[in-house]
Amino acid sequence: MSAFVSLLKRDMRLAIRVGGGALMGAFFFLIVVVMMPFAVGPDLGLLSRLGPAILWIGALLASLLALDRLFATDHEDGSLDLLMMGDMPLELVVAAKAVAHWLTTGLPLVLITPLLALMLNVEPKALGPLMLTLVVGTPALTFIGLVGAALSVALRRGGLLLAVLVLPLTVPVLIFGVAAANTAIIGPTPFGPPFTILCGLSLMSLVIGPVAAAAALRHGLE
Amino acid sequence: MSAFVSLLKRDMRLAIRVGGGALMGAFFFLIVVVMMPFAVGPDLGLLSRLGPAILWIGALLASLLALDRLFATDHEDGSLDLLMMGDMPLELVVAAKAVAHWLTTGLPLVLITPLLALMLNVEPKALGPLMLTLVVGTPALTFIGLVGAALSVALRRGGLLLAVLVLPLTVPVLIFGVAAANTAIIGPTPFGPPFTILCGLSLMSLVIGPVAAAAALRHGLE
Amino acid sequence: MAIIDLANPTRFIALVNRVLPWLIAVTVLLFAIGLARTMQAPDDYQQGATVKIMYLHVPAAWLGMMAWGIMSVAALGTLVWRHPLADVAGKAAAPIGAAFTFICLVTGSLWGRPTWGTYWVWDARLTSMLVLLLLYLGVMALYWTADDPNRGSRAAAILSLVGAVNLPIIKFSVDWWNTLHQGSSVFRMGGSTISPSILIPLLIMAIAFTLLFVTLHLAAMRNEILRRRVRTMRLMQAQELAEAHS
Amino acid sequence: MQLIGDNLRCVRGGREVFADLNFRVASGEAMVVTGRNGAGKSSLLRVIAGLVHLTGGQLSLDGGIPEASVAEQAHYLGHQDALKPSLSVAENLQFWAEFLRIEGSIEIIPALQAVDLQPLADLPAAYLSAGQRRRLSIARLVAIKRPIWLLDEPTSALDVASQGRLAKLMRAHIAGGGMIIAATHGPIGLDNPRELQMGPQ
Amino acid sequence: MQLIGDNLRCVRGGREVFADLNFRVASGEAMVVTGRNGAGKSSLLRVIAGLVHLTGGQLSLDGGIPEASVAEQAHYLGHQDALKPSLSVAENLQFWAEFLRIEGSIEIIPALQAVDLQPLADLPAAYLSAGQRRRLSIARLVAIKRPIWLLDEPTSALDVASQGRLAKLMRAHIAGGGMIIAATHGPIGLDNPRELQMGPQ
Ligand code: HEM
Ligand SMILES: Nc1ncnc2c1ncn2[C@@H]1O[C@H](COP(=O)(O)OP(=O)(O)OP(=O)(O)O)[C@@H](O)[C@H]1O
Ligand SMILES: Nc1ncnc2c1ncn2[C@@H]1O[C@H](COP(=O)(O)OP(=O)(O)OP(=O)(O)O)[C@@H](O)[C@H]1O
Ligand SMILES: [Mg+2]
Ligand SMILES: [Mg+2]
Repeated sequence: MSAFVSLLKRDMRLAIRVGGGALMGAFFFLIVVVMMPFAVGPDLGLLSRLGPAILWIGALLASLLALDRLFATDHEDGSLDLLMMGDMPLELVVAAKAVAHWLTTGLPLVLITPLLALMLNVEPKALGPLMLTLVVGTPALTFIGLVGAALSVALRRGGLLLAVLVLPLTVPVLIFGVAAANTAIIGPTPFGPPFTILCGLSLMSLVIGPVAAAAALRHGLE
Repeated sequence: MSAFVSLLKRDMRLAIRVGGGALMGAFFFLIVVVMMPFAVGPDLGLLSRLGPAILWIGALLASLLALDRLFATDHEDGSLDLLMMGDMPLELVVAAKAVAHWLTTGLPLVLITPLLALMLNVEPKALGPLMLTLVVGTPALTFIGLVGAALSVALRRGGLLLAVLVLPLTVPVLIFGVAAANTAIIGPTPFGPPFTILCGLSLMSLVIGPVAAAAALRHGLE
Repeated sequence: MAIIDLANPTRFIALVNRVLPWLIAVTVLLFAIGLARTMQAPDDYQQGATVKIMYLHVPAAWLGMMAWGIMSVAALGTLVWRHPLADVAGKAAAPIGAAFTFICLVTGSLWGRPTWGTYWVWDARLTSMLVLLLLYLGVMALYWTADDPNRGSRAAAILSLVGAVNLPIIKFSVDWWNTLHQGSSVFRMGGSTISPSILIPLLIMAIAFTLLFVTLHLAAMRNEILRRRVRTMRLMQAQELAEAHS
Repeated sequence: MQLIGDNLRCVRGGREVFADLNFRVASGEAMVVTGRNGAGKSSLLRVIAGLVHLTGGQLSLDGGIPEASVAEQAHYLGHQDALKPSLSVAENLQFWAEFLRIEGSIEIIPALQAVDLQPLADLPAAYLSAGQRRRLSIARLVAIKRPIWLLDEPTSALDVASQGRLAKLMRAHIAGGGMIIAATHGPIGLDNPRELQMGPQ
Repeated sequence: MQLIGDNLRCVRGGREVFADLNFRVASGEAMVVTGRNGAGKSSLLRVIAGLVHLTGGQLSLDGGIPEASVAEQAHYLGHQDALKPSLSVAENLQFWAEFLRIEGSIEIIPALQAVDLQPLADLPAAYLSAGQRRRLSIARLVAIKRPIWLLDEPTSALDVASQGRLAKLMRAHIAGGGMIIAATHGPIGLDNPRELQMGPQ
């Protein structure tokens, strides 16, 4: 387990030193949300209605943007070779990296949500459910993205390929995340059912993501 | 000039072999547009109203996602060293790479717009102006992103930093791009003024982008 | 001939070469019968002749989905047994499945214009079919961009399996969305609700489509095997050249 | 303990790199792999390290920890240094030591001393010269004990003094019952290693 | 033609790498730069190539094309190979030849032959071994004529035959009035080069 923790710590440290770390995720999110009114127009009613959608799309982007280098850097500098030679199962290695990624980009983004929700005129009573959906949903985005990151390393491919592979897979998470958040805002359907499904999706991706990513890396060995 | 052309050709070839090339840009765009209704909800009226915004945000993303590796790959494998040792001014080197990037991600995205506009229920008469704004605006996005790509190499930084640097700079382009497209859809203001400003912004970024990016790279020499 | 023999690519090609002409003949025959029956089938009292699109639309939808199932099974073969024929089966199925999905989308759009008044709505069923097409495109993109076919097939196999998990979610998740598209009426609890005069031609067309799929799939598999042989021969030639040279 | 390669075959990118390869290295022994560029030396080391798929033949380890794979009992020193530029020299080493350790303590300072990098311990790895990076990589072998060392051109970029230090480390490893397989184009300072000649000539 | 370094000083990452460095190389001459790891050999080559900022002193080229900078008249062979894995061997070389050429024709095939890579011309560079990559890099020097060669440990990863070929190429370059500055830790097959010893010892 100490190997898990030290990998987690290393990846978070790298994210902070190289990528500007946690703050950068929050910044990015802020910018995306601030830009939306420019694109959509400053109609407050419309914005508050689109609030959850905007926040969810921002979360999706933040998860994707940094993710494509998750394994690529380790592959290029030879670290991945050594990571595969440890006694920790590759599934755990991959999971540790995903957790570090979520902690440095997903979590800050959830924490800054109240501020952004305010800017988007989202009703205060909807804030709780909205944050809850993001807390539960963003790990799913990261862990699904994980598969794409591993595939693109295994194939030595980059660019938009990762996004093209991963985005369709995130559709259900997006549907239920936004749906659950919207029930709290627009009603009348209850919050429970879509949220339960979101939790289910998240749990599933927590399992399938690392397994599939590890398989992709292993099969990528030539 | 032949050096410019051969660099352009090389970068396009790499984009096609590594990133799946032009098709991938179009795919990505298609996916982004398809995903929006999941977030926003399937209300056709709303979607057609948001049409230009969605298309512009998609274009912004496609420009950003692949861009952060524009100089990083060349830096990491030592190519950048040699690119700086040619007799072609660095500004032109940088511009050649940007043009290649636009041709492989920006242009396909403009070409696929009619199909997507149809799906978003954008009125046919607005299609022309919308495409025009994208043709003029996407190069601006690429050339602004160029500066960020150069900075992130010069600073040896990655992750979301590039997006955080670049996104605020793209705000004016986004505003006038969407505004111009919207005049053709919602009216009543004329298309001319915002479009002229968009053209101005684009021209400015075509000049400032390469100069700033080359300066960033030169100062990045330690 | 035992299954084990079929697993040998050379035997497989021999078999395909023998079976293919017959398969084509039967497919053409079934299409002829199906189309004839379709022409005789009654027009809808509301939609008139446009309802005939259904005989293309529905089988295409079924096969578009079935092809992903085949890819998932092939993916298991690739990942678990590393079987070359499974690679080939998966790779060959992707573009065909995508094509059927695309046909479903196009015929649906064409049908939507007269019935719903628009080519496209963001309806549950339609959208999930579009996502399926995107997933197909993703898998195909993996095959295209991989320089080494083996590595490409393994990556695509993993994506097929993950996508297989995703597929039912997409299909069912959107059921509660407001829906314009009609629900299932052929395969459903408590029996079919369609009149036999429509159902029978539909089923014949479905079988014809399935045979078409099998025909195309076998042919594509054969071509893929041959293509890989050519590639291997080229590489070997280069290697021999290199060795002879030194 | 004995590492046995039996009839090994390796295919990379659709081309056969080597076939019918046999070798046997026991603890306390070193084997030097030679051959011209492209002969398959690096590929062989990566196959042993479990980083490249073995297409045919059998690779087995007699003795050693039975439930651990060969890769888990081996150190691999490849062409790439597996260093993160933004971490300091000590942090880089510390991480790999924590990650790769199976049991026993971690000895960062002595390991850095062994490659004469202790004065640079707090420098970011981005600032290291080629040879210093290589030495930091070598420090990994010292910091955590693993019986099998797989070294791919270990002397490249090292200055004369460092080559001497490496030779000393290798001799100590062998004397302690370790095993070394090294690919090289020149002498690397081992006494009477076994030799495995790959490829033609 | 003569390359003159006068009182050169270089600061990298806030630390002084070298100072008061003087040298002078004329056409038809080779200079070997030696010194222990971290002495500043690579830094010096990169300074000459215009890739690292010169903090103090003066670097000047007597003769040569007057309006071109030193960098534009020099080939730099660094630790990295500047190859794109997805381009073939020939495509990689072709690109650099087209990009770096100032005038004259491009000779891809003879250049590949000079490093014995012609049989692999159509292979993607991703499939090359370390030494083959290095040789492809060296082919660049042959394909386009530039008078100054800056070589950073040029023999690393090369097998014995390739080292011989490289030595022949270097001798031919010098005989043709070229100039070579090479950083190295061992002999690289030049006859009586000037020597520049950097750092202490
Ligand atoms: C682009 C638009 C459309 C798409 C993507 C689409 C998709 C599908 C799919 C996936 C199925 C198979 C459902 C299943 O078996 O589970 C299906 C069946 C069917 N579609 Fe569509 N459809 C479209 C437009 C239409 C239109 C406009 C109509 C007619 C009003 C229509 C009528 C039907 C009918 C009658 C079935 C058979 C349902 C059954 O009995 O199971 N579709 N379609
Ligand atoms: N990643 C790869 N993918 C496909 N083929 C490869 C790969 N790496 C090497 N090869 C091929 O495998 C063969 C052996 O390469 P390898 O790197 O093992 O050689 P080597 O003996 O280490 O050579 P060198 O002395 O140059 O380091 C070469 O013909 C090469 O083309
Ligand atoms: N990118 C860099 N940024 C900051 N400092 C650097 C950088 N690269 C090298 N240095 C420092 O400059 C000094 C000289 O490095 P250089 O690479 O020139 O040495 P070298 O003589 O080539 O050594 P080697 O024999 O190991 O290749 C070292 O002390 C190193 O720490
Ligand atoms: Mg090697
Ligand atoms: Mg050096």
